[in-house]
Amino acid sequence: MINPVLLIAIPLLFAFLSVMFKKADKGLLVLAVLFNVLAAFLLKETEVVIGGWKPPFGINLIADQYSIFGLIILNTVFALSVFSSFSSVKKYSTVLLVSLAALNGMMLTGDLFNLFVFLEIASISAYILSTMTKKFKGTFNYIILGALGSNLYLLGIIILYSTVGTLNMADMASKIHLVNNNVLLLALTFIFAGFAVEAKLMPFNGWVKGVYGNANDLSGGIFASAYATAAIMMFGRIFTNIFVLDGTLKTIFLTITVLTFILGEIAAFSQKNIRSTLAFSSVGQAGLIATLFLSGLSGVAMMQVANHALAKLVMFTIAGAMYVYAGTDNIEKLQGLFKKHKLIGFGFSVAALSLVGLPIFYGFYVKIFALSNLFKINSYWIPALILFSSLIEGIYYIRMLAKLWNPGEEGKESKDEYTTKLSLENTFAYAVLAVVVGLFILYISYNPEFITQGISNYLSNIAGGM
Amino acid sequence: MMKRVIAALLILVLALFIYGNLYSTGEGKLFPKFGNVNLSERVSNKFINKNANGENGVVTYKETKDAESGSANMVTSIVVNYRSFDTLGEVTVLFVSALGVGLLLSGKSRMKFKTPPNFILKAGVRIIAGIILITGVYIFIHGHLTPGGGFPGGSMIASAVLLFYISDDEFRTKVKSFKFLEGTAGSLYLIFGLLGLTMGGYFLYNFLPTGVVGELFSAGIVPIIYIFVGLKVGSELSNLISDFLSEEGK
Amino acid sequence: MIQYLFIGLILIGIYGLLTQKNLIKLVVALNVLEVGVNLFIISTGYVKDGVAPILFKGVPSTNGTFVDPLPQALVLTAIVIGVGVTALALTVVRKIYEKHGTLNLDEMGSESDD
Amino acid sequence: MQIIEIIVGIVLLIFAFLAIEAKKIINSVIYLSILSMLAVVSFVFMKAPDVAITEAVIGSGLVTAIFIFTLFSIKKVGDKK
Repeated sequence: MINPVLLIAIPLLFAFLSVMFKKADKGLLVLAVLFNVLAAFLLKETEVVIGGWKPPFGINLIADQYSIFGLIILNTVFALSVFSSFSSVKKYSTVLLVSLAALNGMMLTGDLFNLFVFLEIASISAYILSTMTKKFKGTFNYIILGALGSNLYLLGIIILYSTVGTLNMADMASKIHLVNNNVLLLALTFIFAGFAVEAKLMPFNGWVKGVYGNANDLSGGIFASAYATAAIMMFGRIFTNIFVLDGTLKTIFLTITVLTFILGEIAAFSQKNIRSTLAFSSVGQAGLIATLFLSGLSGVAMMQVANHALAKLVMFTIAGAMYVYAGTDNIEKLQGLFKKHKLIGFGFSVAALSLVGLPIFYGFYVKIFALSNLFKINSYWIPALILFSSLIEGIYYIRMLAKLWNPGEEGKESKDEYTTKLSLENTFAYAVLAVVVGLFILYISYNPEFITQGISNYLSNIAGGM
Repeated sequence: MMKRVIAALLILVLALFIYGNLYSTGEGKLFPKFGNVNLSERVSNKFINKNANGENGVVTYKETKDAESGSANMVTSIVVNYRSFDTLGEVTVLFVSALGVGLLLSGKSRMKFKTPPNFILKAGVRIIAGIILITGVYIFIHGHLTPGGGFPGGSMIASAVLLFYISDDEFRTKVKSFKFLEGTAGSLYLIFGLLGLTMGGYFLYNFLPTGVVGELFSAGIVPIIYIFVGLKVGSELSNLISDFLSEEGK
Repeated sequence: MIQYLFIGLILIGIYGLLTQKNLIKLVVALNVLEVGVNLFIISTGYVKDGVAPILFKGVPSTNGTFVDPLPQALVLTAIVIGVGVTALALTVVRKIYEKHGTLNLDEMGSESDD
Repeated sequence: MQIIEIIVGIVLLIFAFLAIEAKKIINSVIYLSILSMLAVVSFVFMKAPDVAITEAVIGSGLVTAIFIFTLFSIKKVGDKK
């Protein structure tokens, strides 16, 4: 029996210890990451309180199917990212430990203000991690928007606190129907705006290109998989379990998320660099997952979270490695790169095709499931728009893969003289990552129950079932 | 100029949106008017009466014994007892931002000011800094009785260090020892939390007797935790200042 | 009435974030916003004729005597978090100045590699 | 008492506006420091001594110091915009 608080306390303790014992910091990082992966898999459904104070008064940690699912993905992708890009860790091991603790805390906490605190720790560590590639302008943008977002979130929860007098999530959920509609509208708008920054939703995602588009192999993997998972899962928790939206507010928020999806994919279509394409694709995917959550399809959204986290982990790590070792991530300059590194190319291609949702891949299964359920509960607008954006997504990913495998002009036979002179170093770790995750995605494509068995309760709510 | 007008219009819309909705009247629970707060509907009602886990009547200063949270300062009892987990996170925020500043500004030499400090400044600082240091320590030791606590106390220590930096061009704290103090205080906070987990079954459980409300040795682990917080905040902010005053080597 | 003014402070902060071009001014605007949020939070806990939430001799702990202590605890956390963010932001400003030689957002070139 | 609180609030707003619209950066920082000090007064009016002490030490002390040190380090003190 593992107490979920250890998932937060152990990385944090190791972070403090790593300041004292500078020489052992990487060892402590490895230990904490391994411990967290193990603990996440062993975690049972439970609820613990901190300090012995009963929930509405003290802070509680909730480990239900939802958060355990998120924790397993989060800790696994974090570990894979750290191990495959271990040469980029350098001085940042303490920051990584703190961010691991904070992401776990975000997933587990059952208190709205405690969520704010963990959100701040996670985003401050993210600011520091984003300085790894010395692109400070992007970092500054991120700091300003992130601080604005967290202040708005704080304002929102304070309005709710002074109206109903509680900060606990479960207690808030039971009292939220008492609140006056106008006050609720205001508070939820602030909370949504605050979360939109971290979850990369529409008006507040100006930082994404500067940070994701300039990431290296380590920070890219961690931002696009671990941070994205934690942020979108918390978005889902807040807007499906605690505040159930309906009426105009739901329409407005759904419009924002669907627009995020479409505009993200259109922006990704026009990018020339792999990392900025992936950055806008992340924005689009965040919009898609948020749309699924807001439509009440939590189960499908969680499946897409898993698909997105695994796919983006591989793609961003490899794209970051291209930047670090080849010096560029321009698609034109890197044509034919995967001919030199076939295993890496295999993982990257599987990940991309699964994200797009090509038949025979896991993503296809998720998208069909999502669309059929959306048709059942919604008008035809949202599914149609999702199909349209998926088409755009498919076009640019396949175009990118074609260039990377097949040098030369599109549709022509490949010519070796176009093949890039650049190549990657340190390929062993990346190849292992790519093959492992690629094979795993192929495995779950044929055994989708592997992912869904843990969240069967969430899925049973959906019409049609599995 | 155009941009300013648009921004001003946007702010105006936002202002109307906030004022219109926040102070609206109608069905359901409304946002309370300034001063007209009904505490009995809020969770803090139980924090005031110290009966979150049961009834124990009215709490009186220097009389009530073994209350569930024995601190006379209610803010302190919330910060380091009822919501101690938030404080742990807060300490971590400072920790990680000081760390980030250190990673980015790791210059070797110290920034020099244009005018060298004169004798009066040097002598004055020596007297005042001592007083500030003692006040800071007093504030975080008495955090559970009087206003103040680990955060202001720790920052007072840091401001004494800041005064030394201003008054002496050559002054540079022994960064290593501060780093060590920072790590130790943070680890001890967590170890106390884990001790609570093993002794009481809850992380950050207050496992010491809480004593009589209002006495110096009361409130269980609250003063101890606040001392750790004070030391940690003090050393972190001192590190921060020292990093801000460093320059790329010459 | 006084709460209106604190919300005004928040709005001025947001206005600053929208209009300013200078990096340090942006950080200043962020701080104005934070001060406004903190004041607003404290104001939601104020009880008319209440006393500070500290037990002293002769003050019985009954409802209506004290102001709400919880917002004060939250603001303590928020202030410290604000310092952390400000320090980090200013460090990044310094790094940007070292790299680009200007503090004005418009005068900086783009950062992409190509 | 009420009137004093409101006057302090209005002065707060004025200094916030000055801090954002000041021509010189150093003035902007000084106005921010004054704003912080006035916020301390407001905190005391609203019976929050703990917050007032913390804001006095951190908000108007240390934050101002790190702003000034940043200005020193980029050697732009007094320069126009």
